[in-house]
Amino acid sequence: AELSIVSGDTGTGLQFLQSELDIFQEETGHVVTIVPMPSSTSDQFGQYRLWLAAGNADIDVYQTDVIWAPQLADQFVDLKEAFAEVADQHFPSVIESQTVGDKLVAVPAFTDAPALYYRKDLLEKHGKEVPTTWTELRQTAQEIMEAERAEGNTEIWGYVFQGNAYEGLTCNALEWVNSFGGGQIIEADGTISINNEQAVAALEEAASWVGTIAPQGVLAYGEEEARGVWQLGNAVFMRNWPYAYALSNGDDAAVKGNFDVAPLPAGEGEGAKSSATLGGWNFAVSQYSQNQEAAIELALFLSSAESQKRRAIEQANLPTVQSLYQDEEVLAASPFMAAWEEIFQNAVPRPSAPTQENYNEVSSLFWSAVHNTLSGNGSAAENLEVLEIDLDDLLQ
Amino acid sequence: MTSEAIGAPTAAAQPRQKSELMQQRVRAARLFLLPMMIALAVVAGWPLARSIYFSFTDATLNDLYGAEWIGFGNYLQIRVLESGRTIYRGVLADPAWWNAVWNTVRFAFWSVLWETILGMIVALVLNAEFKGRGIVRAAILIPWAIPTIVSARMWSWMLNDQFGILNDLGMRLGLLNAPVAWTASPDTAMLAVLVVDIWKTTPFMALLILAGLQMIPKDIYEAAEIDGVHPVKQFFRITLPLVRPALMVAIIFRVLDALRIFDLIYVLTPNSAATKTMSVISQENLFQFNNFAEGSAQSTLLFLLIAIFTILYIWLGKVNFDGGDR
Amino acid sequence: MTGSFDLWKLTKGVLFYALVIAIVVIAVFPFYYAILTSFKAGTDLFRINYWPTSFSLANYQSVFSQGAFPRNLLNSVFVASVTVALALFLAVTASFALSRVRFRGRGLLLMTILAVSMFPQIAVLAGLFEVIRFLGIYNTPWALIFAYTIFTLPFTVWVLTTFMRDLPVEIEEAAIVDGATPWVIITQVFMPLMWPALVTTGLLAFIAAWNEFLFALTFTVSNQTRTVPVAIALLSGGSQYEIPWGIIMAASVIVTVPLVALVLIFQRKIVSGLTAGGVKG
Amino acid sequence: MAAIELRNVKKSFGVVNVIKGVDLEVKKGEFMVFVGPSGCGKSTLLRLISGLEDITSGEMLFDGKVVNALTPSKRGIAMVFQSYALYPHMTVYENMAFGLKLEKGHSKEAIRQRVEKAADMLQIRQYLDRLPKQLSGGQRQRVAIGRAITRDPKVFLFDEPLSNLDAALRVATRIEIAKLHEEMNDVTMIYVTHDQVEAMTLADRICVLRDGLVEQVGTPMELYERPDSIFVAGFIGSPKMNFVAGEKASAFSCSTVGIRGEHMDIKPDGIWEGKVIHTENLGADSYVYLDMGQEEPVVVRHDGTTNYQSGSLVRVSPQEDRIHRFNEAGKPIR
Amino acid sequence: MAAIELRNVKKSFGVVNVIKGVDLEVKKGEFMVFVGPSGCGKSTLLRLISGLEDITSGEMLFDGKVVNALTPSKRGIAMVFQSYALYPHMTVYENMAFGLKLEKGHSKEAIRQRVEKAADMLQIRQYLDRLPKQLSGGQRQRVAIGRAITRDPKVFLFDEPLSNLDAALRVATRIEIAKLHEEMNDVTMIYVTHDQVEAMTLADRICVLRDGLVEQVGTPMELYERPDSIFVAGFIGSPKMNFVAGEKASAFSCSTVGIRGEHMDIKPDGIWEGKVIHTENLGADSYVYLDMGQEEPVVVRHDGTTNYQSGSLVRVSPQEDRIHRFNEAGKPIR
Ligand SMILES: Nc1ncnc2c1ncn2[C@@H]1O[C@H](COP(=O)(O)OP(=O)(O)OP(=O)(O)O)[C@@H](O)[C@H]1O
Ligand SMILES: Nc1ncnc2c1ncn2[C@@H]1O[C@H](COP(=O)(O)OP(=O)(O)OP(=O)(O)O)[C@@H](O)[C@H]1O
Ligand SMILES: [Mg+2]
Ligand SMILES: [Mg+2]
Repeated sequence: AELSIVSGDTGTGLQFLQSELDIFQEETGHVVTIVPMPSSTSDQFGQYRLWLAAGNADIDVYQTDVIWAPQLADQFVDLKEAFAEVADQHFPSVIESQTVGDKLVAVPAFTDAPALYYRKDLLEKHGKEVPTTWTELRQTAQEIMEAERAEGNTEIWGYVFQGNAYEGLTCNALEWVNSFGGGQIIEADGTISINNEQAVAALEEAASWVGTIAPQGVLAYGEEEARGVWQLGNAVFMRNWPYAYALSNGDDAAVKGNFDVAPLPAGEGEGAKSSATLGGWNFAVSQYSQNQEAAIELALFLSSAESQKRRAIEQANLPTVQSLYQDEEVLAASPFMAAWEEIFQNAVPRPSAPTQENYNEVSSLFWSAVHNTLSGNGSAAENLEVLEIDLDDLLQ
Repeated sequence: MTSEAIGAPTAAAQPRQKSELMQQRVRAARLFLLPMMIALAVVAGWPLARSIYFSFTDATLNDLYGAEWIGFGNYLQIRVLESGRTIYRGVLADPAWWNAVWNTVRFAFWSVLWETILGMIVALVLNAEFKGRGIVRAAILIPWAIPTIVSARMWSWMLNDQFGILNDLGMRLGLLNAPVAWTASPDTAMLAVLVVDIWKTTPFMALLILAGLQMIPKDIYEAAEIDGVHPVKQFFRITLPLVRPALMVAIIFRVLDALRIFDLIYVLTPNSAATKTMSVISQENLFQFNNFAEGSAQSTLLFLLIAIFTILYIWLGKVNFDGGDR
Repeated sequence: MTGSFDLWKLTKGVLFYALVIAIVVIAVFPFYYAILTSFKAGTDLFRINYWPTSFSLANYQSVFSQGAFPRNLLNSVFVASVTVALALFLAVTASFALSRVRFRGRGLLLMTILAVSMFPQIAVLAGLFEVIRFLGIYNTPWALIFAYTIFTLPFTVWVLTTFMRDLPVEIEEAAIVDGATPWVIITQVFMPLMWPALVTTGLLAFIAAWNEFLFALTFTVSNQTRTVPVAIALLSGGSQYEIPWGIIMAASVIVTVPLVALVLIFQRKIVSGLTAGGVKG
Repeated sequence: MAAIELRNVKKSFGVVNVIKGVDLEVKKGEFMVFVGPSGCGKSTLLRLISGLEDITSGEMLFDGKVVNALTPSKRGIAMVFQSYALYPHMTVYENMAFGLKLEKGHSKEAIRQRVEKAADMLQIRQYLDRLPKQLSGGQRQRVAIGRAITRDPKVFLFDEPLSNLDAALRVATRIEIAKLHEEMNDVTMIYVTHDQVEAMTLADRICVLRDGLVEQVGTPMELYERPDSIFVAGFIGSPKMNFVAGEKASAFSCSTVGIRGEHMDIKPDGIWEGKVIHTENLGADSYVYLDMGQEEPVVVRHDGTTNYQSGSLVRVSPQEDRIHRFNEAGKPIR
Repeated sequence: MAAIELRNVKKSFGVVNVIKGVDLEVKKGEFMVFVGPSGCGKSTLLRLISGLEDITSGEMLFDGKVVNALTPSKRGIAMVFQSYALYPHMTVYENMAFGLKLEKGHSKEAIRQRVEKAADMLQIRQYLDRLPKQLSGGQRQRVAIGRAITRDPKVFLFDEPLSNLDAALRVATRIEIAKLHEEMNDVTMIYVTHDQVEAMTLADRICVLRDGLVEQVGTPMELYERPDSIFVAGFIGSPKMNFVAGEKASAFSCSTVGIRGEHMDIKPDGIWEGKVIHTENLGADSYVYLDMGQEEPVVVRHDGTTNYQSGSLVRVSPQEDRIHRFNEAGKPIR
């Protein structure tokens, strides 16, 4: 059969996908064409919704972000049965994130979780340890920044993260709240938990960074802006996804060889722990596909352990198959992955499953509240109180 | 001036015997208008009708065809809770919507105002005789020729606080003490959007004004010179009144565009409440959130707002509809 | 002939040229900066320069090696040209009727046409999508050509109507006496006289069609049918979050240069009096 | 049989009646001139004949056939507009050939021959490749005439063709048109003008229009010498006929005496006295403007130059046999 | 002392010399008319005087003071343009008051009085509230003149003010201007025209320009009767002077004989013979065009009406005392 798969993946990612499809074609005889999409996830999401709403039969398989599955659940085929055999090879949290009610909406391709990037050289120079709590991070960052500035390195900042009002901020803030033991905004059972003391403390901590250890402009930063500052050697710490690892080791990067990664710091108080928002991409099969069987076959192929292994080796994407973290070939190709296994232990999903179709709006309300807090527009407590009411209205 | 605008009967007494010539012309007119009307009806009429229809239903993108009619619920709903409290729901009761309305109006006003002023200055410069006018004219048009999604990205790059050249320039020239995160800070986000939009569309305005300027007879300026009219006065008392018709048409198309501004803001400051306009908020509801019907209602309201503005403008501005027919 | 008089003239001249230079610099600088950026690579991108420091064509190579950029360019040229041709054709004939023939409800018609351009683009997206699938032109250039009439047509009709209104009645009557039908009048008499209007609106429509993104993204689903703005959005770096600034700038330069050339070629025609000599001036 | 016949032709624009019932016959090969004050409907009548405007009621016949509904091109007419109305983007040749090309059935060669013949007739052959804007006003007007000629029309319509030209050109082109009429003597020509001289020199017959109605039709000399009304008398001839009313007229037992400037002599024993307001010397002759207590100054034409002091008193006499007498209704007493 | 004096004034546009050294004196209160063929520099010279154009070299004096660098408004001039140049968006009143309002120091009441006085003078009082487009051509031109008058100028400049008007209006407005000159007799007026009649009737002195140089300056009658060159002779008077060269001229021992149409008589024993080309009857007099083997037809003016058959032969004689004789250089032999 002829299939088409839509993918917002990027340059080398597309090449890799093509090579996988070639293998698939060899094995099954199905011909698959790729429909590339812009890398902007919100552009992709809008398009997919429209296409699915109109029952577009031109696309068989969609590549979806973790948070989309529940929102588009109605229009995707249930993969539970087909996936049943291999389900327990994967991280349960990942499978859980793609399950709506009883339906497995998408099967994982790879996963993603952020880490704390730090400057080995600077920590050594100033005799500091890798911080394990946010308070430590703030103090260490502050001290090193001041010392460096005194030495004439005026451009340097302590910490950069993703502070712009967008999905990235939801990820960051979820990590702060969760690491302070403040829950997951909306719990799996649907209760709205965000308005609590721990969450307030977490946001207050974060707000204290802006303008001190982080530039004011961090409020407009996405992943790339943060990486830009970091890669020029102008930040001591950075929160970012694994993709930055290879780039920061590029030949023209000022930080090449001088950095390492660690789990994000933990908060303080009851239930404090390190936590990392779960990212990653999946494959889902359109309900309107005219070749559902073949399409399911394709989705399963792309999430299979073999495919994930090749992906891990060639693309340095984090597999969802647990056993691959011990695989020698994988570790040989991407040694840093070892570090991520620990990070995964603390992975926390965004509340897309309990909120279903409303996730995007929930996320938008959340990041707005957080952004307001960071930019000094209302206190954390006030903003979270209002947020609770808004969420309540939305989800009632 | 709008003597036979909207629907006024034209020639009261039609000639008793319509000649072949008149018949031929009317036939041709019908024939000529038909393809355009069909094209517009299909390409715009149906989608418009659908959008307006959806705004009165509970449609969601997951279930477009199962939409049910709910009347004005998306616009305004009055609900009395069990506790006896009355609450208002719907777009018209949504502060985010009113914020968007305010942003849109503010944006349209300032951008069109500055585009008009700057466009006028540029047009006056281009209207003067000087060496190299052709090249300058082409250079002026460059901002207008660059795709919006590209220029928006270009500017977001230039406005960046760390590697943006504008902050660097500002600091070098001593205009700024510290880099400003133009698109991030709610205080400057609107300013940033305005600057980019003005930069981009001033050439459009300048071009249309220039066309108007070229229609003004030169000898009037000589008469003014003999009357001893100061150049500044010449501009306000002569140029401006005479270029007005061209200006009015240019402004109307610009305002229509500005009120619908979407892509620039979507790329430059996608989620900033300080710049979220009606188009952006309705796009969000239509495609990002699960509020297709509400988004449709917002689009419809935007359409209404623009229509009201246009009618007011044409009425107050006495824009001439009438043709120079025979 | 006093000294101060000359000085005043000189100051005025200097100020004028200063203004011209300021305008040109402001208009061109971002484009210049884009060109500059397109020659940079790697971390260089994050460094601020005012003058070219490094010169690398790598970005341009990537533009042409990723996806099907040349094909997308061709698509854009095709879509924009056909859109403009179609819009001008429909608009010229329609504006003849609107500006030259007296009939009932003309003002209302003009208003209706204007109203079409009052609805936000995103709001018609869903309905338009239905129509396009119904017509069976989904994922073809015709889908875009069809969709683009929604914003090109009202504008061209309005502008051409205003221009055609100003053409001398006598010339039309002379043609009638010569036995010309309305079609002949439009094509052989009016069109040649309306070059400035046709070029101005044609350029505007061309650029609008060339730059359009949202419809192009929605109504095409393969590299073979997409246009350049979508292609630019599809350009990507090595990994998900990486924005390939250098490549985007290179692509933008590639996309903009034809337009600048087009403007340069046509700018002379944009403003001029072609009716000179026909009727008493 | 008349080439063109109008039977009670009326025309209104909306509620305004512009042509109020015109009966007129124009003979084949005749040169008919329409004159009348501004706004009286001259252009409208011409446009009705051309078919550019619809007749509201009445009948229009060409060679005995009703043409009310025929398009201009089918009536076999050609028209020369006041403002030239050349196609600015076409060369002179193309301008002249356009109508023929549209007519079908003419070979390229045939068209060329006809254009060149017309061009020779008007001496514009050397300009055939130029654009209108490269020509002077007079040349443009000749091209417009040439364009009309090439169509080989049965009826030639002119609407003030010379009024945009300067004095010298006007004279030259006027003579051109007169010659044309002589050469194309089976073509009916209708010519609208404001200018007395054109009307007098070109017309076979003049039709004086007033307020949408025909006031008088006749040869120039008939109108000049035997006007049917005070209106026609005042309208034909330049300078305008002088009208003297009141006591002075009673002496001639009528209510108004009309006498042309060239039929008055300044002589010491003149019967009327007037105060010189102003004198104009044109070289060949001169005009003396006199205040004789009438509404308007009385103009006396004088051969050669004169030099009357403004304010001085002179005496004049009308030539008795040249006097026109009008009754109170403005009709002539003969 | 001359009101305006030009001393070796030159003007070039780029490399083109348009005014090639003009010396001219215009006396206070004089009415000076510039005539000359199209493109000879009449308008340019007027614009130099107005200050709208800069002088390339030479000196311009107003009342003895050099004004080379003065702006137009400071020279105390007013100008009436060929194209009216009214402000289309202002009413007649505003058009006329505009210059005064800007001058400061005039009260509203004073302005109103001056405008109304000028409006009365030109009989446009009832149009003061109209816009220019609601006026006919003649009325517009009178508004343009009125606007100039209200400025109370020392020097009045006119550039072909009547050339856009129709014949009747041209006559009426011409007389208006003549009266104006009489009323405002200390105001210097300079007037550019193509039209012989205007030049002859209005001018105190005429300045004939040719190709950027002054050909002759003098009163109309001087130029009419004693032209300094064949160029001036041909240029002044309407219809144009007839020139007869060759054998016929040798009989008068000169290379060209110039004789005006009004100075020739058709008589059986005329010394010259010619073939009638065309006759024009104007009522008061008529013109007979004769082919006498010269480059251009010879025009004979005849009182009253005539009726010579085209193609017939007639004999004419010039009036001996009215003959102008020119040598080969085009200079008169007296
Ligand atoms: N299209 C029209 N609509 C209404 N009224 C018109 C129209 N055309 C002409 N008229 C009126 O008809 C009358 C006669 O106009 P017409 O142009 O025939 O006059 P005319 O004798 O040619 O005058 P002129 O000598 O000034 O050219 C005028 O009062 C004019 O206002
Ligand atoms: N701004 C200018 N630049 C270049 N040449 C000019 C300019 N203005 C006038 N000329 C030239 O100067 C010459 C004289 O022009 P001017 O207008 O004074 O003639 P004119 O005597 O008024 O003619 P007309 O009777 O046709 O109005 C013409 O050959 C004209 O082409
Ligand atoms: Mg007329
Ligand atoms: Mg001139």
